[in-house]
Amino acid sequence: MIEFHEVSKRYDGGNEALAGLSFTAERGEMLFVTGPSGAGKSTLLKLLALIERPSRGQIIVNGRNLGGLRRRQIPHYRRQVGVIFQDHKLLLERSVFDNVALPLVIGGVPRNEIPRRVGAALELVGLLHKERALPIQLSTGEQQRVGIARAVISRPPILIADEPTGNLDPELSYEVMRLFQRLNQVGITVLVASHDHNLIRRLGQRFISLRAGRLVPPELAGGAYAGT
Amino acid sequence: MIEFHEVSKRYDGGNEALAGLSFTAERGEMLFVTGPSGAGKSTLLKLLALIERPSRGQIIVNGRNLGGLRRRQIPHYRRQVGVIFQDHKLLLERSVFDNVALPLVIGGVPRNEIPRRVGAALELVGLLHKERALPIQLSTGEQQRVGIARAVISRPPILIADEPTGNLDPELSYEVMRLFQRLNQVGITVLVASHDHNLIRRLGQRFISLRAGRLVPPELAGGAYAGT
Amino acid sequence: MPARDSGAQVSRRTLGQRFSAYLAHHRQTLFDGLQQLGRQPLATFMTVAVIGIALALPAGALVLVNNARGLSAGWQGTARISLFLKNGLSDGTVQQLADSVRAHSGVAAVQVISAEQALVDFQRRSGFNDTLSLLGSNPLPAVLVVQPTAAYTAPAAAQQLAQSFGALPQVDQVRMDVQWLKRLQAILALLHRGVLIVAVLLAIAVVLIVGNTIRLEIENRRAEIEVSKLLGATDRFVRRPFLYHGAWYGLAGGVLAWILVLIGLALMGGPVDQLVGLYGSHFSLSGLGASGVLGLLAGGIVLGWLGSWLAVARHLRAIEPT
Amino acid sequence: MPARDSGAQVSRRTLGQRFSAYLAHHRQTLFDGLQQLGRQPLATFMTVAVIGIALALPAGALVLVNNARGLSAGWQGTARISLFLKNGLSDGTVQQLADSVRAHSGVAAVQVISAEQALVDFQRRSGFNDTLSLLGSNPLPAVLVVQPTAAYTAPAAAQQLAQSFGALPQVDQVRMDVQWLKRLQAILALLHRGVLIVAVLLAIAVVLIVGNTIRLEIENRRAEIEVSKLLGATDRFVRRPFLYHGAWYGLAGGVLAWILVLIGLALMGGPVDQLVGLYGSHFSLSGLGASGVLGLLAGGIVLGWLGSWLAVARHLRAIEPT
Ligand SMILES: Nc1ncnc2c1ncn2[C@@H]1O[C@H](COP(=O)(O)OP(=O)(O)OP(=O)(O)O)[C@@H](O)[C@H]1O
Ligand SMILES: Nc1ncnc2c1ncn2[C@@H]1O[C@H](COP(=O)(O)OP(=O)(O)OP(=O)(O)O)[C@@H](O)[C@H]1O
Ligand SMILES: [Mg+2]
Ligand SMILES: [Mg+2]
Repeated sequence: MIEFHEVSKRYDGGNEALAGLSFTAERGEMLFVTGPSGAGKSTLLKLLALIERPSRGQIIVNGRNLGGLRRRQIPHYRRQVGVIFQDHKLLLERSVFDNVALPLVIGGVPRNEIPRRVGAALELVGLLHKERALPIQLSTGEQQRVGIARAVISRPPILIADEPTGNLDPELSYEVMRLFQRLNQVGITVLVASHDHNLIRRLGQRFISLRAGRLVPPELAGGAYAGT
Repeated sequence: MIEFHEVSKRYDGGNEALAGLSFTAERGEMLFVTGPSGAGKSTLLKLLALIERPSRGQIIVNGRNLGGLRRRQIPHYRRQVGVIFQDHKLLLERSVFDNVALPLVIGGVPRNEIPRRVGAALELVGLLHKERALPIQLSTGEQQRVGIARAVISRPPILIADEPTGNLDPELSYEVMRLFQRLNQVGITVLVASHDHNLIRRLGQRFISLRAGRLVPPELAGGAYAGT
Repeated sequence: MPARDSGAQVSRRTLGQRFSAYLAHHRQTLFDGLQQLGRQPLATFMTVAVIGIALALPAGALVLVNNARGLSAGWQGTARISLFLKNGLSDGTVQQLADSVRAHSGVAAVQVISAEQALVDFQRRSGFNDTLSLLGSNPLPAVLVVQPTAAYTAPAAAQQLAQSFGALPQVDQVRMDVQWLKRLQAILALLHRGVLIVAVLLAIAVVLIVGNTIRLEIENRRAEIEVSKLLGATDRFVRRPFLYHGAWYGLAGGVLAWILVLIGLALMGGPVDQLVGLYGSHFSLSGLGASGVLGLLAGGIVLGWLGSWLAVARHLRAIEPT
Repeated sequence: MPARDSGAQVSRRTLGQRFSAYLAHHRQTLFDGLQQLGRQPLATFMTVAVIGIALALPAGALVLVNNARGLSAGWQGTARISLFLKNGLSDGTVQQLADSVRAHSGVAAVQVISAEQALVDFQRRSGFNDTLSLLGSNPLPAVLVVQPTAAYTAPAAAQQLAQSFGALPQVDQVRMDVQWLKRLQAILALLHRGVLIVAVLLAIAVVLIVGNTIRLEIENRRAEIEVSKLLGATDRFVRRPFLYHGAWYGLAGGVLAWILVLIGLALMGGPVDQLVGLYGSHFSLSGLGASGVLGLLAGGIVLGWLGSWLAVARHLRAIEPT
């Protein structure tokens, strides 16, 4: 479903955030990406969401080379990928309801269908009672969960999440990860960047580990975790 | 140094974020605040930074009742409290250097002193090489560390940090906490909100635990952590 | 991802359903724009006021120029041609001549001043009562005062008309009062030039103001645009609310401009009446008229829409997260 | 926290050090403002252009009104008073009378038209050559053409002057050409009223435009204001950059307005020359003058500063995180 072939990303500033990265995530797989701060996890996800373009290498999603997409095709591609951003990216002047409904509005879903689906998505993250609140009236963890509801509401075939539990307590983090597992079980391909080694170990999912933009061999990565 | 007496905070929306909270942090103490998402941790710190006012109860900082501060006195009070925000609150159009220097500029520190002190603060968080970068050119963890450098640069007698390691990997988190411990050892009173029970346990610091705006007795809180 | 149950959701919808959702979004955006203006009444008023003022000035200037045209048409009376006839013509011959002059296509009216009447006038105006009564005969000739039609009021045309009458055998001398006409036309040319400069400046100003407002609004809503694009919104989807917003601004500015022009006309009424009174002509200021009002409102909407378009086009790409 | 080593840092600094840091911040803010304008040249130009246009129009109108005053002073020649003297006065008596009239404080100049000259004029103008030569004696009187000083040009004052001359024993009749003067003054009153309306509207517009721009800028820099306040910045510290910013906008707008007025004057030159030529007076358009330019620039700065102040005052509290 997702293939990275020797992908490098050098930012204008001169940083090589990714250096010749190759990996594959199968259709319907759930894959974690770990690594220290600045390792390139967010960069990897940004390339997938077409927020950035690779400097070198190729990214194939669902058999399609992202480098070959024309500008006009990008919106449609993006609707196929649900993204949970590390900084939430909620609209501060819109209610929780409106934020979660946005992908449906953009996708042209009939209006009468929207409330039911938004309700279901908020239910999933336990925030149905905050439907009318504005994002600033929420705690950071609640904001993060609204972001999760928004990413899953249009049931995209691919879900990518950048540190979705950074502001959640361990119990809630576990629940959110279980939610991702359930979505994964109905066939959605899930890619999650996370620092939470304990949690990843507990879930028993496959993970890849980055350091300074390169893949760390699993043996070494595993060793590093044992120490924390 | 910091005393909460029966402090309640009810937001306009109708949420009671804090409900009759009382606790004390001694001068020179380092205290953690834990609790699940939405428990009221950020609200507690916001009351201390005078970002919000309590609905009921009194907050005494360094022998001074915050309720008695007049509008004109607030800026001076704020300069005595270094705050690390959960959402960084960096200025996106200013370089890392300018962001970290801001408290010094506001405090009227002579210009020729500024570069040396900014350098020292960035060194502390390992980001001296990113001095010229803009915040968006940093990874989230790097942004969080810039926020830490900004909070400590003016050497305030009180330091409060809201989830300062939410986006950091375990190793870096530990280093940051060790930095707080060092600052604490030179006499700064430190208050940290965090979910990271493992880390808190490892550091062996005192902590209080919130749930729905109330203090959880230490025995119960300890039990809850054991399960994760 | 054709066969997958969850992903095909969006594209599986029928065309009809999608089109009605599209229309619903249009409708909602239209009224959202209005609501948004209402949410910050002071800020909205400030922007609308600036646009209104900028629209009112060229509209007002247009009204004034139109009125000045009407006024100068009312002043045609000044462009008289006086035909001094030869001495000693009988009253009948004079009347006959007057009729033939009146038949000329360039002539609107002819007034006959007989020799006797001329003498009385001259005595009254010069005060030479005694002197002239010493004269045995009336030394003054009869005069035909010719009023050219509108088409012959311009100095050149009037001159030509005068020449043709000067060639008549009964006519001794021709005099024409073109001085005042030249002055008036010079003043009007001056005003016209001034109004043109002002109108050009203000048309630029309107586009700039709307563009500027929308530009800053885009900056303000940068996050919204960015997030929408990240969630797969097309450029058109993102652009739509701004265009409606600009159009609303323009419409509101147009309405305000209309009101300002009405107030301005009311204030100008006094001095105009005074001026017109001096010329004894029948004239009252005319307003924008129905087509003018419609034009003003439509112009406001179009300029607002245009300003938004320019601002959005320039900034949509800049915000592009890619 | 008086005794603590780390916290007392800020307050322990000497007053002199703090003051020089304060001045340095002022200086830096001033040039930061300029730099910021330079960083977004197009956006800055749009705002400056709008302010410039809004300032140029009242400034240009002022120049025109001033020129109109000068022009109408040049047209004083039209406000002549003709004194028709009694018949049979000797040339010496006429000259004596002319001297005494000339001595009046309200009189700028006196032209003597002797009876002989009057006859020649009359013959030339009326074409009654033959008729008048039949008369044995000259029936026409000598005329004194009196040019009042500027102070006596107004219709009422000129009328009064005419009456006092009419009382002289040698004067038979007094005639005054006030019609044209009344017309001119009515036109000027009209223009004046129009210019006033425009000027008031545009002064409002300038404050609104600057206020609006700064308001939107504040919205844009909301995060910066909020963060600064959270880090202990005083209101004055936060306000300062906006005030400098507004002042820079105003100054730049003033400079642009100056240029626009110069261009406008150049464009108006042609029609004005034509108009002036018709009256045979010596007159050329005068510009803003040094004090006018200074006033325009200072006005721009003050209005820009004022607009910023209003916008900042209104919004600083709203952004207050408390
Ligand atoms: N400005 C606000 N207006 C209304 N309700 C608010 C506001 N800020 C917070 N709340 C509510 O108060 C409660 C406590 O919020 P707070 O931010 O203190 O939680 P927290 O412990 O920091 O959670 P997290 O770990 O998710 O950051 C939440 O239920 C939240 O929805
Ligand atoms: N827009 C940018 N311009 C320049 N450099 C960038 C940009 N974005 C990221 N970087 C740099 O690229 C490197 C990788 O960043 P990235 O955000 O991918 O890290 P990350 O693994 O997500 O870290 P974290 O866990 O802290 O979020 C960092 O060194 C960062 O400074
Ligand atoms: Mg990241
Ligand atoms: Mg919080």
